[in-house]
Amino acid sequence: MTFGVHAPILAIAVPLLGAFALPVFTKLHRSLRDIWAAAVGAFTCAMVITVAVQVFTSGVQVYTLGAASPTASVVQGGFPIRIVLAVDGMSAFMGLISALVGLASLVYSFGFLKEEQGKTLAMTLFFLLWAGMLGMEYTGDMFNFFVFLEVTSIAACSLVGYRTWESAPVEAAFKTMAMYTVGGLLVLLSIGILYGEYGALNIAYLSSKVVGSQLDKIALGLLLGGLLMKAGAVPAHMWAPDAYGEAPAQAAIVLVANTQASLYGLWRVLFTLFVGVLSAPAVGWLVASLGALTILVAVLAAVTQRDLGRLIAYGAVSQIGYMLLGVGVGLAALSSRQDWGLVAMKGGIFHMLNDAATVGLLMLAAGVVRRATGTKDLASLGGLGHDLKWTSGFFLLGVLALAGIPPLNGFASKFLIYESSFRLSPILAAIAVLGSILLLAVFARAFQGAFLGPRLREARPASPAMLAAMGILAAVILAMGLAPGFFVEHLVGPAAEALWRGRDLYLAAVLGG
Amino acid sequence: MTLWGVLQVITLVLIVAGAALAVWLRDLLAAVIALAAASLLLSLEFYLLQAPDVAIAEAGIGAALTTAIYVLAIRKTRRKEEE
Amino acid sequence: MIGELSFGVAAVVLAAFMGVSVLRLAIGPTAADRAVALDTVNTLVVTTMVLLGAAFGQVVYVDVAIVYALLSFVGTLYIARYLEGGLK
Amino acid sequence: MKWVRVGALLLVVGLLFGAAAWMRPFGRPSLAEMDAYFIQKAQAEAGANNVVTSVVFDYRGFDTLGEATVLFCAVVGVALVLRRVLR
Amino acid sequence: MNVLIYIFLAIGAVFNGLGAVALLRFPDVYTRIHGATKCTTFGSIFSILAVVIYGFWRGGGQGGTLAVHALIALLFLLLTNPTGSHALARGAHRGGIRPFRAVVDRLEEKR
Amino acid sequence: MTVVVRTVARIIAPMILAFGGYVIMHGHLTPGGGFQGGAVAASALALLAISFGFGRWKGIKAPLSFLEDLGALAFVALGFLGIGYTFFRNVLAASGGLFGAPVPPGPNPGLLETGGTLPLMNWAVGLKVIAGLGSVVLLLGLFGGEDDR
Amino acid sequence: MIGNLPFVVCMILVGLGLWTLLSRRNLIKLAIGITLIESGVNLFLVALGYVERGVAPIYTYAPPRAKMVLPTPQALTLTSIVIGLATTALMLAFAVVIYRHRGTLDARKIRELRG
Amino acid sequence: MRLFTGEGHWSPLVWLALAAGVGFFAWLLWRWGRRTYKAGTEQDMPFLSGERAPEGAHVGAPHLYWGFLQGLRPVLEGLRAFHSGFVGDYVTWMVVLLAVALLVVVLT
Amino acid sequence: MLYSLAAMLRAAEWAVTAAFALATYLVLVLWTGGIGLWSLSELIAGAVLSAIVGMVAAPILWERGGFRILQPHRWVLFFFYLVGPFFLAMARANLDVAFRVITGRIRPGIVRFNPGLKTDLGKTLLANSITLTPGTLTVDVDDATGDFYVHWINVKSLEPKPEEVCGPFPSWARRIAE
Repeated sequence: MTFGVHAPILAIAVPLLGAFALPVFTKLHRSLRDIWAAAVGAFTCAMVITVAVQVFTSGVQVYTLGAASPTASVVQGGFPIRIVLAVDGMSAFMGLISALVGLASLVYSFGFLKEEQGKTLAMTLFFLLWAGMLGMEYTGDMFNFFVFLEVTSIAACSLVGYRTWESAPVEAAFKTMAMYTVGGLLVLLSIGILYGEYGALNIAYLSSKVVGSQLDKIALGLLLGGLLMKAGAVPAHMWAPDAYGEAPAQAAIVLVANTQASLYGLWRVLFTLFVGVLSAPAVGWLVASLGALTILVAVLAAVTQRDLGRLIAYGAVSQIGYMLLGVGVGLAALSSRQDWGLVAMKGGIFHMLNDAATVGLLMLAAGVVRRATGTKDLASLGGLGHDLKWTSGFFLLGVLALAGIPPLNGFASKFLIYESSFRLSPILAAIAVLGSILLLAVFARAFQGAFLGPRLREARPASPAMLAAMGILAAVILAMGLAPGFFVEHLVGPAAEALWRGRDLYLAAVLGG
Repeated sequence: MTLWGVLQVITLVLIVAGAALAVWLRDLLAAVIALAAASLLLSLEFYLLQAPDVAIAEAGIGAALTTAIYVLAIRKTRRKEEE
Repeated sequence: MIGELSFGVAAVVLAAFMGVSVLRLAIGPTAADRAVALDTVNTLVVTTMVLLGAAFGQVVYVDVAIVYALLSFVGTLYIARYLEGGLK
Repeated sequence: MKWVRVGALLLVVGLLFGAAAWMRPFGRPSLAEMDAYFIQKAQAEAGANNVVTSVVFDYRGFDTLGEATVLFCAVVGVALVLRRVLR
Repeated sequence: MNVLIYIFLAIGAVFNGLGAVALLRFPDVYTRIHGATKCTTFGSIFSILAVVIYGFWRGGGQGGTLAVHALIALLFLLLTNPTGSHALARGAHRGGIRPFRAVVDRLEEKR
Repeated sequence: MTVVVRTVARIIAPMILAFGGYVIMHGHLTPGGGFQGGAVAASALALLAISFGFGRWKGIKAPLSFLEDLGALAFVALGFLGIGYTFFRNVLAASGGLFGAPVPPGPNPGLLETGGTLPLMNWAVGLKVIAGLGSVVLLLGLFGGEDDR
Repeated sequence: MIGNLPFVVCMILVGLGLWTLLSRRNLIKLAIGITLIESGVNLFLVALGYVERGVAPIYTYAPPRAKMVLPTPQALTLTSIVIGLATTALMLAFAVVIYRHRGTLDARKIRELRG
Repeated sequence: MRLFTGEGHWSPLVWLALAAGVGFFAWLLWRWGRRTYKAGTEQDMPFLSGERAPEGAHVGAPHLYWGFLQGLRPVLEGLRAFHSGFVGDYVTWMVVLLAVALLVVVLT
Repeated sequence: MLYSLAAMLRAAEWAVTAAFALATYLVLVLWTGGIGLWSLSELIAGAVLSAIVGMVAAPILWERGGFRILQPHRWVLFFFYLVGPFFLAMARANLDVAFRVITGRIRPGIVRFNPGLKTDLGKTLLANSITLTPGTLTVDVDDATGDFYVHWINVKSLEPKPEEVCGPFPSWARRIAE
């Protein structure tokens, strides 16, 4: 037994252990808590990277929980009975995104949160959320996916309600909770239907059994509804701006990553579980047109916002549209296996990483603004660039990257999406370009309003931990912007291939031949 | 229709009745009482479906603790639903 | 087995009485009436569970009835405690 | 707006009823190999008479860990939301 | 023995039914509590006693366990039922529900 | 509440706790287990809280949260116990050790000392659920000042 | 024998819960609606595993050579019940805090976040 | 460094070079400016109107794109109404999304 | 001295609570075989469990005068009371309710009387007996004075004696619990 074999489970179990032990350490001493949190975070990141390296070098990793050996995923007769963690390229990629965002959030929260009791609880919840996201991404079992979905839901909503001394965050938390719970229950209902039909819960096994009856289609529809809601697709996106805008900054970026984890679940359902039976063009068109709608509606709503947090939140929602658009185009092209379909999927998946980094950077900068001035109202902000030099630089970088200004990473992924969605339908591409332009306008306005102009008020400078967190994300953005080819080839490419063509490999790895 | 079937049908109908009451009643405390009744009968239904484990869980959580939490929340807020 | 059928019949009869109590739950003018109906349903459910445990010939099922007998009390107490809020 | 609600709800619930009708008949599930395996082997493998418990804690123990996590989350969340903040 | 079980079951069913009917027929909360508590408790005693007799009659570990567990359930019912009714009545009175056509209400006078 | 309720609560609380312990302890033999037993025992806490007033239980919040952490940690640690094979491996079952007695096949009256790690996990989860649900009820009851009219 | 009635009842419960969410305005009523959906889903899961004339999958004092109902849905339902309780507790805590701030539970008045 | 898109490829280095060229041009423009300019004097008065800006005046975010927003007013008003902040509406739209998804999936 | 007395008292409380819990547990696990009716592992487990329950529950469950219930003759009395007068009264109560359900003839009211009971246990016993027997329902018990407020379905006098309302129960309660 080598150590690396256990890496997938350690990546999930260690944050859980960290979360459970955190209050105990806090009771012992406060500094012990920070050391413990840092150690757990570093170890988790190391595990995630180990998993990714293993997956990208040697193929799908399977880990069977509770069996005599990790690879003994099936019993005599060729069916799995235990929970299986199955990590393919896409899962590993999503794990990397979660690790990146989680690391930034953890570093940021050291300097950001002030109140001690709340800080301990929020860090605990952060670790639970992180573990939940990694669990969603690594698991190969439908019900386990649901359980981790609920873990992330509850932890995320609690974090949204962090600032209980104001009424808006709690309100946002309640709304988000209602939506998440209903979505989760729809997912559970569909899992029940699938179980009733095939008597199994393992994704690979179900995928090999599913026949595409009306019942399966209803199950797929329920899954689509629940997961699209959790991902924040228009018209069920309304919880997202509320939650992103009102959550404390370090939690909001994890919420974005959580959204992407549900998107991952959607991809897994569409491309692995149901790929053999669904009529791919129709569902692809559905997803792509929802993506286009999301882009348009979210950007237009962002234009009218007067609150910096909500403005960025709408920007984040519109980015979800690009991902849906990219992968939807890929799905529509799946049955004919056109090359541009793969390109579109690469664009959509690359955009996930870009979005996590850029929106994360913007949200962290907005958190600095809020902490510095005590408000996020754009009408009363102005001239913060005099005091917050580094923050304005980071914000500008984020704006440019998000809007797709050429040398930065946003352009790379959006370019892939434009070109390939043009092949499917020029209207989709036009909407995507229009959304991008509007987004630049929106964020230019936000930047001008908040950071430029005469100094209106004194601002408290950001603490080093916060700057370090933003620095991490900015470095990633710059790296991806300057070397997109490298990232697309070594990270995004395998992930997209795993969805595009990797179902058979996945099934073979889990079901053993 | 065996005895078991009759029992099952009665229980299911009563569950639906309790749930509908929980939805329609304006007085929140009454709605919670109806919800507790529905949960109670749901537990009986689990029992009839030969799932005693689940029945115990539903009894402990649905009947006692959920009711307690709801009642506490109503106490901390207000009892009547606004028109 | 001798008694089992009779236990089943008794259980069905009790279930019908449950229906009567749920009627009171529906029409009860005040919340207190509904709470009384809930209490009655509780007792009836406990009895039904014990009877069904005998009817199914499954010993371990009676544990559920014990749990119910203990815990319905807690729910009733909470409701009773906060009935005092009155009829605003 | 009201008709949007009613229409969408009716559609969804109608399809759900369809699902209920298309399910395998109640009382005759597919007797999947997984459950047959549990019923036959759980007593020997997990050493417990109660197959449900052996499923909950042994075969699907990870789900239970997740469930415990959910409960922990909820308690921490309630503590977070209801904490007294002087500010 | 069979006959005894049948009789007990019948008595139990009759009194439980009486409780349910009393719940419907009586005019106010307190009288309903009267009917519901007394009759259902009494009926449950007989119903459960039937099971207890059946269990002991069947004998062995299985029957004995059945009987003893049923007895424990009965004991808990006896402990909790009147207390719950008392608490409900008290809550109802404090909540401002007057007894129906009461000739005297000392508790109201006390306040 | 009145003296009647308080006295009955006093009598019945140890019984509920003992019964909850029974449900947890026999989780691998009879219906029940960590969650169910934990919920039962937690409702004993809820019973005491409602009958004696919430204010009396203010001091118990911190120990409860500590207990919950402990239960969760124990559960994860039991998962890590099997990491020689895989996570969550039931290493104790049929090993002849503490809980490793062989189980007679088919229907049987049940032996307490079987089950491998199952009883231990039951206890860990039970502890966690008692503490967790108890503290949820206490937190909700104590929020915004205890209104014990 | 009774057809797919349990499944139909599950769907009725889900529909009732959704209807509550759509039409009611009280926050606690919304929580009740979610609890109802949860009950429906739990019932659905348990009903999936029932085998005609089966007994519970517990070997303690089980009748000899009886069919047993499927254990997996019951295990899933246990998980689901606890998740439901956690959700309910959290939602009610939010509702209580909202009432603290705004003095109302009417969802139509709690619309600080819009636009 | 190159990113292949299926149609062709592009390289961020080209864009970097372009940005450098533009920057150089901007620097040139800046160099052609007046040498005598000093901040904080009369010279930083706006060129077109020639009036001194009132103290603390700031063209804030709400003032930007006024005409654009005015032109799109009906659409934006509709969007604001769409996001009504009422939980029931949120769930309604989610159910609508679910219905659409179910229809699309079931009918094809 | 005083301290050790208090410590002994606490130890006794713990022991009694633990024994109570142990008794409950042992009844639940009857017929597991081995030693007497129980197996060794069950006995050990029950002992550990009841020790823990005693530790948790003892400090909050005891009040003054609680130790009276340890005297065995009270248990015998209680048993006789349960199967004798109590059961009879209960049967009569049910017939009474049946009569009233059918005829609908009621004359309700809430009356007050003072049975003169001191201990909590006695009050509880009496209150529950009253609730389960003919035409009466305890609505409230005044903690300070020991007054009982009883909802009487057929009020015979406005200021009744305890015996009028509930027959011989107060004396039984006094005998059992005081």
